[in-house]
Parts: sequence; structure tokens; C-alpha cells
Amino acid sequence: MANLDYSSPSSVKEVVKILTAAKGKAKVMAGGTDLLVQLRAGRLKASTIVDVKNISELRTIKKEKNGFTIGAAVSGAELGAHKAVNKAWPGVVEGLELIGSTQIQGRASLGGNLCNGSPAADGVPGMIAAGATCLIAGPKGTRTVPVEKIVVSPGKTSLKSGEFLVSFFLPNRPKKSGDAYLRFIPRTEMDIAVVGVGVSLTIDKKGMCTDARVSLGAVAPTALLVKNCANALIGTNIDEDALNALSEAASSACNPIDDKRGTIKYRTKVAGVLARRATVIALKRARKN
Amino acid sequence: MAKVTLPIEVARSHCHGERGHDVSGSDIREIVKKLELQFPGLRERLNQGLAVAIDGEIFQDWLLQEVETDSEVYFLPAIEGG
Amino acid sequence: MGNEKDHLEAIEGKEKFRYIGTSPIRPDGVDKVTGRANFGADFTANGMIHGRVVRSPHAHAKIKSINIEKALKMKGVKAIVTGQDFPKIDPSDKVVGEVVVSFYDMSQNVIARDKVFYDGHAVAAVAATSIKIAEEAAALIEIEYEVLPAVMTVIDAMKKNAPVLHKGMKTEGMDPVPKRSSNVASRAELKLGNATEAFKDADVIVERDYTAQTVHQGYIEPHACVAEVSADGMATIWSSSQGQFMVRAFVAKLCAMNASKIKVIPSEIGGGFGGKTKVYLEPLALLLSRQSGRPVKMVMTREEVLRATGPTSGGHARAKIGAKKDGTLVAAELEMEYEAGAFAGSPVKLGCMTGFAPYNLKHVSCIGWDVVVNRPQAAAYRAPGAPVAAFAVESAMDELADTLGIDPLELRIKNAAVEGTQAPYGVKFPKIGCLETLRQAKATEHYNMPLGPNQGRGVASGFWFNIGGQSSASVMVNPDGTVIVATGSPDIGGSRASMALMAAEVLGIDYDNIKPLVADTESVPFSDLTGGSRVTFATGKAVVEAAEDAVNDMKRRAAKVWDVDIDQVEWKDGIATCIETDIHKPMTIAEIAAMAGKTGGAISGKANINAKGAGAAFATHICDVEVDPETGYVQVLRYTAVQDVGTAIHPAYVEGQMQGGAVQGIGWALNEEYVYSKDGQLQNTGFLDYRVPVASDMPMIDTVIVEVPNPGHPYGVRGVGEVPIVPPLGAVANAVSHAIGIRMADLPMSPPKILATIDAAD
Amino acid sequence: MAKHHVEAIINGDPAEFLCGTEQTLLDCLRDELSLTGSKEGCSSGDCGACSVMLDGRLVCACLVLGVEVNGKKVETIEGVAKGDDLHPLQKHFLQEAALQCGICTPGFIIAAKALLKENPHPTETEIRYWLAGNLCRCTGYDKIIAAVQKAAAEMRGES
Repeated sequence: MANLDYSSPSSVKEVVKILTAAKGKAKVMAGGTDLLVQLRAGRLKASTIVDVKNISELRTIKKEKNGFTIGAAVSGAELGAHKAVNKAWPGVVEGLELIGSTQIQGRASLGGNLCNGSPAADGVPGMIAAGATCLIAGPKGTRTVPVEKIVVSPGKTSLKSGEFLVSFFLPNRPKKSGDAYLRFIPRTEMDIAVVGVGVSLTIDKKGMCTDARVSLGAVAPTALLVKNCANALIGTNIDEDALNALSEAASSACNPIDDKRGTIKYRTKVAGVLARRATVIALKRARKN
Repeated sequence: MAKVTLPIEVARSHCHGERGHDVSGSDIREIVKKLELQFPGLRERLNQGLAVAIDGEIFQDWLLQEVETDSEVYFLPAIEGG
Repeated sequence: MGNEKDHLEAIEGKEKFRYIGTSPIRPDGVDKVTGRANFGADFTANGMIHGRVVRSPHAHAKIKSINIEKALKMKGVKAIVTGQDFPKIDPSDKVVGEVVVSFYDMSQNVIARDKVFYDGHAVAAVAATSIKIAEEAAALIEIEYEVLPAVMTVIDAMKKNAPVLHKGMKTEGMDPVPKRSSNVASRAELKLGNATEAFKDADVIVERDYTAQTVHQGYIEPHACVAEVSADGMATIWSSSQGQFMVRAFVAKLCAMNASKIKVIPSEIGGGFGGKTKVYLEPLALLLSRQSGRPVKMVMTREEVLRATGPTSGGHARAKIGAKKDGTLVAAELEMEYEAGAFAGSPVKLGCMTGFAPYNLKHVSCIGWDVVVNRPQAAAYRAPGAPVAAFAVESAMDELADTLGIDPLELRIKNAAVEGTQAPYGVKFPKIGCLETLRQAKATEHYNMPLGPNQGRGVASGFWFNIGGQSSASVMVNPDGTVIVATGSPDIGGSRASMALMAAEVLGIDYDNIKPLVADTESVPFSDLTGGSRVTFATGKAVVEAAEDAVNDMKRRAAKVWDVDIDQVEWKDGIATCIETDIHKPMTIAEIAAMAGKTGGAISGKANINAKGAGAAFATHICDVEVDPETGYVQVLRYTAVQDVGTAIHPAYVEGQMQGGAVQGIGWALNEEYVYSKDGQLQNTGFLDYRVPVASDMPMIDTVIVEVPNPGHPYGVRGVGEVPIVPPLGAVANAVSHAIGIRMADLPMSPPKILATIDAAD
Repeated sequence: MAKHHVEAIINGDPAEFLCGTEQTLLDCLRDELSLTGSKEGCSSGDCGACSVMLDGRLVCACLVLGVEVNGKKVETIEGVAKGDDLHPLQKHFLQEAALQCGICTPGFIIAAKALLKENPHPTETEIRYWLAGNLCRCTGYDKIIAAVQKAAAEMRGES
């Protein structure tokens, strides 16, 4: 950590310039709640820290015609305070608001939570279920990528050298649809998810499920978008049988590890339990919309 | 005569397994001195982290505590605390 | 029934008190709520440099070589020490104080010599002009290890061909003493009557194996100190510990200095719970300072605290209890193996002594094995040794109650220890409040509340001896009649307030006119460390005697002034009055103090005592939980702690001790544990994964203070701080067992473990 | 690189200091400005002993770089009492015996103050969840919750 440099550019262009110049030795910092811990532990090999909190695009939430653009550096507390996003995507907000303590909430960002690359990131399954996409800026301009395509393995992203995450796009909530995020931790707070489940579903007037996306966190090297879970729901009235099929699909999609936070057996079983519970909540919300 | 009781492992290693001993003496030092005559090396062993209880009263450091003729004297592990 | 009478006595006694039993604001309070109080890491000295420790990444290894050349060459590096820089200490070098301390082991624990015994074991220390340089230099120290297989649990450590940590360790207390070296340091046995025979008379016998994990005290303040050795060899140490005299004695021994050359100044202490009754950094800082000629500050990181400082012993226990159909206990057995960590000295003996103490048993046998493993050396933690034993015994009592269909509190009341009961360690109890806590627990609204689905209620009792020991106090009367009370006992939980209250009671002056202070090692005579729940009892006793000494001095002065005999002078409410005649106007403490010059100089009182008469503490806890059968998550719904405290000097802080100890016990029962890799590297080195209870995990902790005065203390004080952590492990385990209908005998009861238990059952 | 020159408003007063990039706000407060009231219990954001307000938001000073606070407002425990006039939270922490060793107290008071600013009528549960990032090992939290409730009531003018 000798001679670590710091810069806080005010435009996306500048960030790209610095990142490109640093040839992968620069680290983007938003809330810093993961980055600084790694820095302290000497696990961070970087020549410069690029603080992106002074770029307005990364700090604002914008209502567009067909959805919301959310800056990558927006904190959990800021997103939680945004009424429209809360109303449209409560599951997404729930996820981000579960990250850490009140102190962490004032700092930790949606973009950091994703790009840190942890399989257990609470903010991610909700966004995958919501079908959110990422706007990536780089030397070759910008590109749009689905959230589930960003993290490729623990701690690794698909961002190329010189690229960074500018913002997320959340589509408008369709009629009769709802979402939810649930996670399991051993305590009531301050833990990393042992299992996390994000569910977003749409029903028709008769209450039949017409569309669904189910995402699991902390049960595989990266957060998963599980088609079989969706298939278990789509075309059903989300009755007991559908829910049983869903929770089996969730459990069998798991490919977890044994570690200090949970066992393979435990994660596999609880993934099924939470998938069912999250779906029930999402369904309640869908009926209200 | 005071009734002296020793820890099992001490009795084993120094007193042929005999835990109970009737000893006369006006204080612990005197009593230990008499036991030492009978069981050489016992005094040093008793000084290795053992407390003494005289009629229910525990003393972590002992030497001159008074002993009545009918006192019950127990040697037991010294007590540390958090 | 004596208990009602005792109560009346206690209450009558209370009415006689003017200050005792009130809860005024603690004297050090304002500094602590405004950020002004100085804790271990808050001190700085002129010219100060910073020390860092190089720690072993291996759980068990030979140190083949240490090369400090590169590090020494670094700009800003001022000193580097390794084990070779410390004096050699003879293996037989032990002292008897509160415990036997092996200075040989202590010295190796502070810094490794030829072998490292656990992940995080200190191997070298560097001092440099900045923390950053010290850290970089530490990384340049080259250490060559020969890695050895590690043993992490008592079960593995006791296997026949287990790797041996310490060559020459022969199990003490065996007959005959074995020839082979092993990891079993000692065997201790307690016996009353003949349990084996007595079990034959039992109608019902319950027997089961229990395991509890090693846990950390979890104080929020990491260890920290500053050491300065001047050119003439005089050393000053500022440090956060449970005993400035303990630090002086240990550092003197480990650094081969005499005590008069070491001054230890206690800082405020940010929690200890027993974990700060040892030295870790102080000897390293002292040698670094001697080598560099600069004051050296050392502060541990949280990771270092968890990897290298005192956890308390976990272990394995087998409890067996036999009873008649009517619930009368006839015989009991307890066999336990405790993890001592890397060096001998687990509190297993204390576990054997305390486990069955709440019960009246004629036939008991307790066997304890002290076992070394490749983990940090165990340190004391609230009632050392008692919680794990109580977990096994109280679970067995609960199982017995279920089997017999008797209310678990009734079963305990039927067999409760009372005055005259012989404890398993032989001693006959004097006046104790075991029965009273059980009766009051049974009478609580909590115990009689209905439960919902997936909910369970558990109760458990606990015992702790409490201890006396050496305490010193001096009471100095200022010229204006205000008073300074100096003791040598660090204030961890508000003891300054208790000291001031007891002095106020004796002197008859306002609490606010008394300033209690924790003095350094050169300003007050020797005192044992703060621990074992001894301060309010023993140091309090010293304060009372010192205050009485000062009162006598002032009566003497008044007698002089009035030219009467001293026994003509009466002291009440801070005023001296002449009994004989009313021609002499009564004199206030201020008036007497103002005349001190005329009557023979400054007024003071002192007392240096080895306090006897410590009164045993008993507690009974009630816990309600709800278990999520699909995830194994446990929510503590309600918790009540009932405890005999003798006399509550400062009731609010008494409650605080009961609540804090209970919550630590709940953490031990539910989520706290050390997670090691198979090679013995600690995996959870921070508060993120070493899961102490957070505010949202806990309900309010109800407290019921029972007061059966301790005849051994002028105000009836018993120790308060230790026993609250004894019952919770059993109380929570019994509650969870009832909630899921399966006996939980393995701690912590983390969600994966509970779910696995539930699944295995259906 | 050379150290950063940082200017900030700390407890209402202008302050400036030099710091390296890797120095956290907590390092700067304690080592550069001698404001040792904010404590370091973990340096990973898990214990809350270093809680401070940064531009009106509750943060852990150990998870903020010193250089980040340039031009910002920081409030620490040292700024809570006005002279010897204690804040209601400080008063009630003392009256309720809500501290034993006191190392976590500054963090709790800063965090609780932030809570009451946002929510003057917190329920027990709301207090417990808001303060979940502040560890206390001595008290079992009971008296801390009570102190916050009493302070809230006083600040609402109910006592």
C-alpha cells in the first residue's frame, strides 16, 4: 500500500482516462465500505483510488419514461428514501437496505455491492429478478449489460480494463406484478447473507402467473438467475404445488460451499424455504398493483 | 484435632491415597508442618496453587490462619476470576 | 424457612443506610459520555514511535530461522525484538497468587521461542516512526517454519497418537504418572461419598454428552499500551488492564527487572471480563522502548485480539444424575475435558467444583482433564470454568425433570443447597441464597406466562464462589473537608461509584464530596487485580476500613481540641459531637479538616487487607425462545435473571452486571464460536463473523435482585459480576430443546445445527 | 505521493490536516487532530465505536478516507455537549447507568442522536435496529435502550 494515490474526478470521461492510464492498478470507490476493509487488511493491490462520488450521474436517481436510472454510487439510505422506486421495486430496495448497519447504509452503494463481486451481495438478486441492466462506460464508449452478466466469479467482473459501472436501469413495474427479497442471517443484523432470494412475478386478472424471475444469492460462485424456478410458477396460480415445485427447483439450483457462514446442506434447504416465502410476499404485492 | 482433607490427586501422590488426616495445631502453618513430617514434600505440593478452606471460609493465600481443635480444613484448587 | 427472615434483615439494614442502595451518577461518567476519558489507545507520549507484532500464520510449527536484516535496514525502523531478546525462564518458575502462573509458559505465549503453538502466535515485534513503516518492516522479517500437524480439539488432542505440543508434558494427578508425553496437562478429581454405589438406589438416571465451544470475551477495546524506558533503566507503562500490579509483576518477571523500576499507570479499561488479566503487548513494548530509547505505543487490531488473546475454554462434558421417583437426587457424576489452548491451565478444576454446587448431594464424583490444543492460551472469562459445567448439569437437571414429570424449578427447589450443605469441593456453605433465587424465579410473572407454537421455556441455575484477596485503599481528607479515596483496583463496570458510596456511608458526608480514583503502582500499596467479582467486596471492605481509620483520626483531633477523652467523641453524619457535655460546639468534617495543621497535620486513613469472608453467589435464569422450524433461527423472546447479590450497593450497576453477563451467555449459547480451517487458521477474525449479540437480537433483560446479606462483609456485599454468565447456556439450551422437542447438547445452537437436528429427527 | 491537505468543518470549527490516502477519517481524527473520543474497536465497520456524522449522515469513521472529508462537515462526540451543558442523551446515559466500561458510549450517543433527529418517536424495535451497528459487550443493551427512550421523551418535551 506504499504511495497510494487518490483522485475524485467530476466526469465519467475523466474516470475512464484515469482507469485506462492506470492499466488495471486503479480501484473505483463509491461508498468504500468493502474497499476500505480490503485496503486495511492489505488485500488491496492498487496504485490509485478513484472516488466517483463527485460525479452527478453516479449520484442521482432519474425517473425516465420507461423506468428509473439509478446512479451506481447511490447509497442504500438514498435509494430507501426515494418514494417512487420504493413503490415500483420494493424488493430491490429491501435488498440494498439490508446491507450492513445504519452507518453502512449511509455509504454502501448499489454499484459497489455488485462490482465487489461477492456471491452473497444483498443488493444483487433483487436487481436480477427485476431485470435491471447496467450502463458501463469505457475507452470504447458505453454499453448496456444485464446485471447477471457483470460478476463472473467471486471478486471478478466482466468489466474490461478502463471500464466502470455508471448506472443501473430499472424498467417500469408492469401491471399486476410485484417483487420481494429475503435473506437468511444467523443474527437479526450485521451478517452476510447465508442465502438470499429475489423474486419478481406478474399475474393476469385470473391470478395466473404470466411472468417470473427468481434469483438466488450466496448459494453459488455468483448470484444465479434460475429459470426452473420461474418455470415452476409461470402458468400456475401459484398454488401449493407450484410453491413446492419452486422450492425444489431453488434447492436443486444451488451449488454452494461449506464455510464459516453455513453448510452446503443448510444453504440448499433454506434456499427452497426462502424462495417460497419471497414468492408469497411478491404475490401479495402483485395482487395489490 | 482438626479434620484435614486433601485433594484426591495430592493424597495419591504424597499420602498413599489417604485423603483425611486428623492433625492438631493452632494455625495452618503448624498443621502443614506436622503433615510434612509425616509426608515429606507435601508442603511444597500444597503451595502449588492450592487454597485452603477452614470451616467453610476460603483463603487463597494461607499461612497463619487460625484453626480450632474441631475445625474442618479442606485444601482445594485456588480460584481465579474473570 | 430462613429466607423470609434474611429478607427482613436485608431490608431493615437498607433502611439504616443513607447512601448505600442509591444509584447516583458515576464519578467518571461525564468523561465517558463526552469522549474525554482516556482508554488504552488514547495515550500519546512525546517522541513516541509505533510497534507492530509479526504473528505466525501456522497453528503448529518449528521456527527454523528468523532474519531481521532487511527490516532493520528500512528507514524509520528503530527496534526489532524476537524471543531471543527475552531472558530465559526456568520451567519450574511459578508463583502462587490468585492462580499458579507458569512464567515459562507466559513468556513463550508473549513471544514464541523455538516453536509456534497457534495461528497468530507472536514471533517478532518491530518499532518504527510510523505504523505504516512498522507494518512494512514487519512484512520484511523473514521467518522459516517447519510446519507440524495441528490438534484443534480436545477429542483429537487426547487420541493415542496425537501430535504432542509440549515434549515432556506428563499428565499430573495420574497414579502412576504416565511415562509418555501427551497433550493432557493434568487430571483433577473431586469426590463426596460414593457415587458409583449410590446410583444403585436411583429410580431414574439421566446421562448425556455435551460440548461447548471456545469463545472470546469480546471486549470492544483492543489491547493497547505505551511503554517508555528512560536512559537510567526506569520504565513507565500506560496500559489498559484489569490490574496495574498484575502488569508490573508479570513484566518484571518476563523482562528480568525489579518491580521498583517499573511504574504502571492504568488507563480506563474498555472491557475485560477476565481477558485483561494477562499481558501480551507490555513486555514487547518495553523491550522495544529499551532498544530504541523512545516511548513505544502498541495497539492490537481486532484480528489480533481474536487470533492471539485469551478465549475461554470450550470443551466436552459428560453429566450423569440419579434420582428417586419423588425427585430427590441420590448421586451425580461429571467428567469434563477442557481446551486449555496452547499452554496448560484451563479452568476445568473450577468447572468440577461449581457444576453441582447449587444442589444438596451426598454422593458426587467430578473428574476434569486439562488438555492443550493449537489455539491461543485460554484466559479467564466471567466465572472461569463454571458455564460449561453448568450447561451440562443444568441440561441434565432439565432432562431429569422432563423424565420425572416434575416442574424444573420444583426439582431444583427440592434439592437446593442451603446453609450447611456440603459443596462438591468439600466446603460446608455458610448463609447462601440459592433457595431464595429459585423461589423468586418461580414467583415471577414471566415463569407463569403461557407459550405459543414453536416456543419453549428453559430455566437453569448457576453458582460462583466469589473471592476476596488483597486490596488497599487510602482515604485522604482535604483541608476543605472533601475526601479522596484511592484504590488499586481498575474500574471496569462502575466500581468507583460503589467505593464512593461505601466511603460516604462511613464518613457520613455527601457522595459528591468524595472523589474515588484508581491509583498507579507507586501511589497505593499492592492490590490484586480486578476479577472474580472481588472489587466491590474486597476493595470495598478496604475502603470501609480506611474510612473508619480516617474517622478515628478525626475523632482524635476533635478530642484534642475539646481536651476530652476520644471515647467522649461521637461521629455521625460527618459531624463530631462531644457526648459528655454540650459546652463544645459539634465540629463538621470541614471544620476538623481546617484545623488539621493545629492538631497534628494532614488527616487520612488507610487499609491494606487480604479480604476474607467472600460470599457465594447463586443465580437462576428463565429464557423463552421461538424457533423457526424451517430455518433453525432462534429468537429470544423473553429473559429474566434472578440473583442473590447479598446487598446491592449501586442497584443500577448490579442490574447492569446481571444483564450484561446474561447476554454474553446467550451469545455463547446461540452463535459465538471460533471457526478454524483444517490446518488451524482462524477463519472468523472480526466481529462480522465472530457473532456477538447485537441490540436487535435481544429483548429487555428482566432482573430480580435477591438480597441475602453476606455475613462476611460489613454491608452484606456478595460479588455480582461473575455468576450472571453461568446459567444462560443451560437456560437457552433447555428453552430451545423444549421448543423443538429434541435435546440440544451441542453449543452453539446455530441455525444450521438446529435445522440438522430437526431434520435428523424426522 | 505527497500527503493530501484537507480542510473540513469539525464540530463547527474549521480544521485542517495532512493525511496519506490510506489514512481513514478515524486515523485523522485520533492521530492528526487528537480527537480521541471516537474509538477504534474493529476498523471494519462492524462495531460502531467510531460513529461520526459526515455532512449530516451517520457513518463509521473507519470506513471513510480522511481525504474524502475535504470541504465537508464532521461531527464527533467531542461536539455533542455544549461546554458543560450535556445533551439529553448524555444525561440519560448517565442516569440510566447505560455505560459500564464506556468504550462504546461515544459511538452509541452519536448514533442515537442521528436516530432521534430522523425519528423523534422511535419504538423499542426501531431503536434496537438502528443501533444494531453499535456493539456493547457490557450492558446487554437494556439500559442503553432505556436511556435513548428517556432522552427521546425529554427532547419531545414530555419530561
